[in-house]
Amino acid sequence: MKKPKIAFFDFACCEGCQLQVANMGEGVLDVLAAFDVVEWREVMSEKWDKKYDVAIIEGSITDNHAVERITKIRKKANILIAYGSCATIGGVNGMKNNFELDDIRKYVYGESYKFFPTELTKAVHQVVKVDYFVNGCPVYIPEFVAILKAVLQGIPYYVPDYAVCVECKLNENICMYDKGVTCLGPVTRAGCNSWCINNGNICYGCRGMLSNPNEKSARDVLAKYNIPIELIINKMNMYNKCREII
Amino acid sequence: MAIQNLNINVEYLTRVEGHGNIVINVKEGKIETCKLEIVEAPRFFEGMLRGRSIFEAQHITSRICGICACGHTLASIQAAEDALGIIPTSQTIKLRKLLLDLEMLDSHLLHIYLLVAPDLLGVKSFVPLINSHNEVVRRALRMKKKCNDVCDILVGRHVHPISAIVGGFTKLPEEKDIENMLGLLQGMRPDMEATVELFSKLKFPDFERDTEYVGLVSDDDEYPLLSGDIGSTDNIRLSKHDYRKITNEFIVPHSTAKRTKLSRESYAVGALARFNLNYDKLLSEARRVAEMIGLKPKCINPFLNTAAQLVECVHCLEHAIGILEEFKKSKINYDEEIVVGLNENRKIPVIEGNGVGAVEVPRGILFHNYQTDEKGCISYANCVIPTNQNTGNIEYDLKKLIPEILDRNEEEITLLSEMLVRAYDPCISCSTHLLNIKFM
Amino acid sequence: MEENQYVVLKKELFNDFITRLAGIKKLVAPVSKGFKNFAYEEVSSGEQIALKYIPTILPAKKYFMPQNETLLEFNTGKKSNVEAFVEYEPVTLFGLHTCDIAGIQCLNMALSERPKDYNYLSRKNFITIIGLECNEYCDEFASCHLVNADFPSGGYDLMFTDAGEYFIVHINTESGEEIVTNTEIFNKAETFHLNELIKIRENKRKIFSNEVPIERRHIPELFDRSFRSNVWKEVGERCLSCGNCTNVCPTCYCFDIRDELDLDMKHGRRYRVWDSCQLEPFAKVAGGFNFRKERFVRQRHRYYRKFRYPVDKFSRFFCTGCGRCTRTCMANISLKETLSQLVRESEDRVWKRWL
Amino acid sequence: MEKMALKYSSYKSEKAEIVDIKKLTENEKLFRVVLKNKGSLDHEPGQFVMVSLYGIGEIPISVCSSPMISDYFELCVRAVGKVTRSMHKLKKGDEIGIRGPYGKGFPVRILEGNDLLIIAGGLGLAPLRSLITYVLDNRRDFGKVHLLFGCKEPKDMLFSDELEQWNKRTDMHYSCTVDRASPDWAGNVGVITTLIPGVDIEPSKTFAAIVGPPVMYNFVIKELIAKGIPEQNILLSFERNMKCGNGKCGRCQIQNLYCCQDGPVFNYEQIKNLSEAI
Ligand SMILES: Cc1cc2nc3c(=O)[nH]c(=O)nc-3n(C[C@H](O)[C@H](O)[C@H](O)COP(=O)(O)OP(=O)(O)OC[C@H]3O[C@@H](n4cnc5c(N)ncnc54)[C@H](O)[C@@H]3O)c2cc1C
Ligand code: SF4
Ligand code: SF4
Ligand code: SF4
Repeated sequence: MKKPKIAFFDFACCEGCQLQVANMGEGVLDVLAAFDVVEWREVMSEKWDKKYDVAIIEGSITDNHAVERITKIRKKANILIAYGSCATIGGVNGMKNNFELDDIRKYVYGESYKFFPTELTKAVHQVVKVDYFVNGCPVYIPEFVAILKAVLQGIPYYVPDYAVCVECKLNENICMYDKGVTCLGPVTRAGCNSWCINNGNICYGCRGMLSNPNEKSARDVLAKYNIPIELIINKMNMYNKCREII
Repeated sequence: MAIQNLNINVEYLTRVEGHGNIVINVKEGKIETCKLEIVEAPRFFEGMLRGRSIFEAQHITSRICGICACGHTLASIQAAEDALGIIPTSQTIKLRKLLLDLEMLDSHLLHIYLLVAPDLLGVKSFVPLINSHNEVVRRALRMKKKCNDVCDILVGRHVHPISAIVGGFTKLPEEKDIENMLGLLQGMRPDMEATVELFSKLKFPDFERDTEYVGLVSDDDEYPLLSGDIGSTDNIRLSKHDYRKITNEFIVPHSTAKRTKLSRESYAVGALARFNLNYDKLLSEARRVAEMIGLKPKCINPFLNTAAQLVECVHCLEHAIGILEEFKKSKINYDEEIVVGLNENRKIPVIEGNGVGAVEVPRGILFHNYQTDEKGCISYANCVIPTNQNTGNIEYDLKKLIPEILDRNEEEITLLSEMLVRAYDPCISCSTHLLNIKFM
Repeated sequence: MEENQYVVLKKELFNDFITRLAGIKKLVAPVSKGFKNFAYEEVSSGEQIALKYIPTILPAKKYFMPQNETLLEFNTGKKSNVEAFVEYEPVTLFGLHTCDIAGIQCLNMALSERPKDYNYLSRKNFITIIGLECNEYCDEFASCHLVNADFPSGGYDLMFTDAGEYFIVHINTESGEEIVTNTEIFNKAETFHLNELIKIRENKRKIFSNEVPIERRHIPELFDRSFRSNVWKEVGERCLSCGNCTNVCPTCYCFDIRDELDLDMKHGRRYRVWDSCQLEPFAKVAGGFNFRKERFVRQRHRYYRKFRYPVDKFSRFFCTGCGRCTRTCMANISLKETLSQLVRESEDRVWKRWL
Repeated sequence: MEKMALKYSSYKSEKAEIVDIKKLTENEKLFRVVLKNKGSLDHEPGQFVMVSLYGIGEIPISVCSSPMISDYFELCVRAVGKVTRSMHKLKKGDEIGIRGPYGKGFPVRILEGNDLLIIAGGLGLAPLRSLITYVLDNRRDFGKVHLLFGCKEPKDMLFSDELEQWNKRTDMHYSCTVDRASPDWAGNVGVITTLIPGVDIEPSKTFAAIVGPPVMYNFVIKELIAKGIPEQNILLSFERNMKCGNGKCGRCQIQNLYCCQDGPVFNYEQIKNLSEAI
């Protein structure tokens, strides 16, 4: 079997998800044994101008330049993987969409804001077709490896469409609600092995919302904790603001 | 004969974090343009933070950069605690120091092995090294993984740490965790020796330019990373609250970057700056390595920033082991474990305030500054990133370097300029948390 | 009550007993995790054990049916080779309440029904069960009396009852007997011990009472009448479909089966993981049609799987009254409350018919 | 955790080889399968097997060949997802795993001596083909045999060669319809229920066997009852999500019934009061 040619590209993001690959340690070599990495700007100077079997896209699409670039990559790629929350759901970059674009530009650049064009933050699939989604901020390596295997096998990967709570319970964590704080686990897609709660934090919803969350009930539950409504909304759209773009 | 006309345009500089271009234009032996453009899309973090709970600041700002996420986390927590008037316990401070050691170690190793070593070994990336220097690549990945594993135990993960938050830690390592971390780090020593061995043989380019170096300084005898005042090799010393006087951020008309300057037209931060400022406070193991590779303060060859990183690796590894050994003896106090949340039940009192965090992260000193309103929501946020502070300096370096090497061929010139930029380990994803930077 | 089936353990010897027990094989017992949460975890000494505890986050089923268990291992390619395995671990469970023991009895029934689940059946023989009787009601969420799981009735090797200064221990099986012999720490039970036990039980009968306004034997009939009840709609609106209630339930055993290959694509395994009828994709078929799409239908299914369907099949409820589902639900959906609502609504309907 | 080999496991399959593959339509392929060690599958019409593609997954597929054939059996598979699509990529000689047969099929002993009205919608023809071929192999044991077949478009027509042969047979009545005609289609157009009134049968001694997409059942049953066929004589086969086939995993449950063990073939009387059935 010929090794598929794989390339990494980054858009607006923190590049932490790419770093997650390096964090696999010598496991990276197993991945490299199965794939032929032809382009990866962060760690490689080599460039590739033919077709890619697999293009891995990190980061959100935040300006027209990025739209052009991602469109070109899509044309050259047989399989396109959205990698990390920024790519799959817009992620933290989406918080920008909470503000008027001009307002946020002025805030940051002052009077010269007009020089710095920006658009509403979008997830990759809101611009081009995506074949596989690797959720998470950062991505959860065991899931990423599972997806790479699915790519090799030529089969789909279904992102779990059930709540983080499922994994959280299996890990026998004390529920955050028992500790008297709220948690976005019940409306967030599982697959991270309830990473944050295992470490005593709450779920912030980085893997995106369920396809059919019971939002009304979730808000009712959150409201019981006497948090101002703006904070609840802030909390629910820290990662998930781009959901509103159709 | 020296090159008279030269046009270098490195689009998408590789092996740095983020997108940058180097543009150099020489006409009739004279430099016309010499700039480092950053074309990464801006991300507007400070803008997005407005109106959010101060308790979310560290979670969000960690996402400015995945490479130094722990550094951002620590700077952010420090700023938030400063604003809220929270004084962390000594156990918390120790654990944070441990985290910072790991961050330094992890990031420096990544830079030294995966980003710089290919240049020194004459290849384009670490991929060909898998065949030619398999043991080196394996060692690099192994060391990286160990740092990562220790971080996993300490704070859940290295990229965007989970349990380090305002007030302390949401999960404290159990006794067996301390053992495990210690075992992993002690197990890293032979690999560290081999690393020193390898790099002591490699040759860095000769180049010097006198520079003002800026970093944390303190009065105690610990190499200051997590806290201290701000000092410079031009003998300036200021409190972190005066960070604006130091960074003097300004926007130049032809650039989209905020620039910084102190006593001179530019200054440098990072491993070399720290080394130059605090050489005496390095642990003896690290000083020994410095001697071995011939690195002495004040060193003004920017290429040797990588060597200073190597020295810091040794320091941080030993320092981290020291902290863990102490915890092994004195035991963790689990009553200090805290419950996270948007401070929903007002467990931590919030006040109107203004706080600054100044932390040495791998690429230099990092400032976070928040103002909170009486509800504990952020009304103003500002982060000053090391790479932004270095940009001016990189360009002045380039301007001095290019004329000195015009007798080489274009490829070599390009490579050397790339190497110079890379030596600073610029983290462009960090710098564009805010701005579309152009190094002019 | 036969005296020779009972022995006594002095409280001051309890720690000693636990140390000896842990020496035999891996010992698991409830430990406190803080915030009124408990979990079964490996212990080696008596101080680690929470003798007064409310049901653990996960029930003991996690030892009988691991969350992720290998069923098959295989090589792919031309010469495929498939082996079936059971993963097991010899373990003693100490401190199970009667509700949790009832849960295991339910699982035993369901999984030994044909076609038998040999993975489960082989594993369970490696597990020793030592019960600990509750003398008081756990909390307002428990309903063990309603479902007849509040008194010991088999399913264990040894059963401890706390009688103040000492435990009275019932020996139910030969392997229970072996523990008693091998630990050499128990005394013979005297008649007055047994009288004490009778007293404790009598006292319990007073405390453990039914808090749902229906008699146990009428429950199946109640459910027969309630399939189209509005109560389900209400419950469905509040449910977040997080699956917590089924994951923590000692009698839920639904699962998913998945395959996994190594990166070299040559070796792999087939394994099963816990699953839940409350999760949206559970009954979805390829093509997207979902046979239990609405939350209320899924919630109703859960209740019927506890109180109605198993009655026909196994002549018992698959609810052990442990109260876990109610305790864990952040939407505050309460089992006792739902049952009471059904009763009230059903009475209303009956009254209307009479009027 | 220790590991022990299990001599008998309800999750282990028999080795089987694909000896022939025929493309039926754009989306459906027919696989001829031989069990490597065991010989005959020994199934009843309407039963299904669990098909394993190791490393990908396991799915239930109805056996669509006649039980009278013992040296091989056939599976008709529509490519819809993970396992089915991967199955379509297999080649002659490839190995798969087979468990089963499972479930309750059509009660052929009871059907004997009666008239049969077989109604197939789309892929529903696959499990029914096993019944049809069985009936034709034992033709004299049954009364009149009617087959009604409906599909979306003429190009979706499964087993068209066989349908044509059956059409020619004098001992069986066949009619078919499509939802949408193509230009060269000369037959009926419309939903399958439109064919039922025209069927000439003696309702009291007729058994109806229906398999098709979930939406079809209610309409067809209504017609059949209107025609006077007794409820217990109306046989239906259901498809549900299934993982184990052993009545354990809980996915295929229709209220108190397990589709994999109590079904997939049910009679209407059994399930008419189960709101989750159809
Ligand atoms: C008794 C019986 C007989 C059958 N007979 C036949 C037959 O003869 N011929 C035939 O072609 N088919 C038949 N089927 C249907 C066949 O079993 C299914 O088409 C097959 O299981 C689909 O599997 P797949 O892996 O290809 O599909 P996939 O959809 O890839 O996998 C199905 C599994 O993935 C899950 N899934 C699907 N989509 C998602 C998503 N977006 N997110 C999360 N999870 C998802 C589903 O829950 C399901 O468990 C029969 C079914 C039954 C029950
Ligand atoms: S802590 Fe969060 S993810 Fe875990 S069970 Fe509670 S709500 Fe769900
Ligand atoms: S627990 Fe929530 S926030 Fe944390 S990794 Fe998982 S989905 Fe993301
Ligand atoms: S625990 Fe509560 S919210 Fe979650 S599935 Fe069960 S009933 Fe619904």
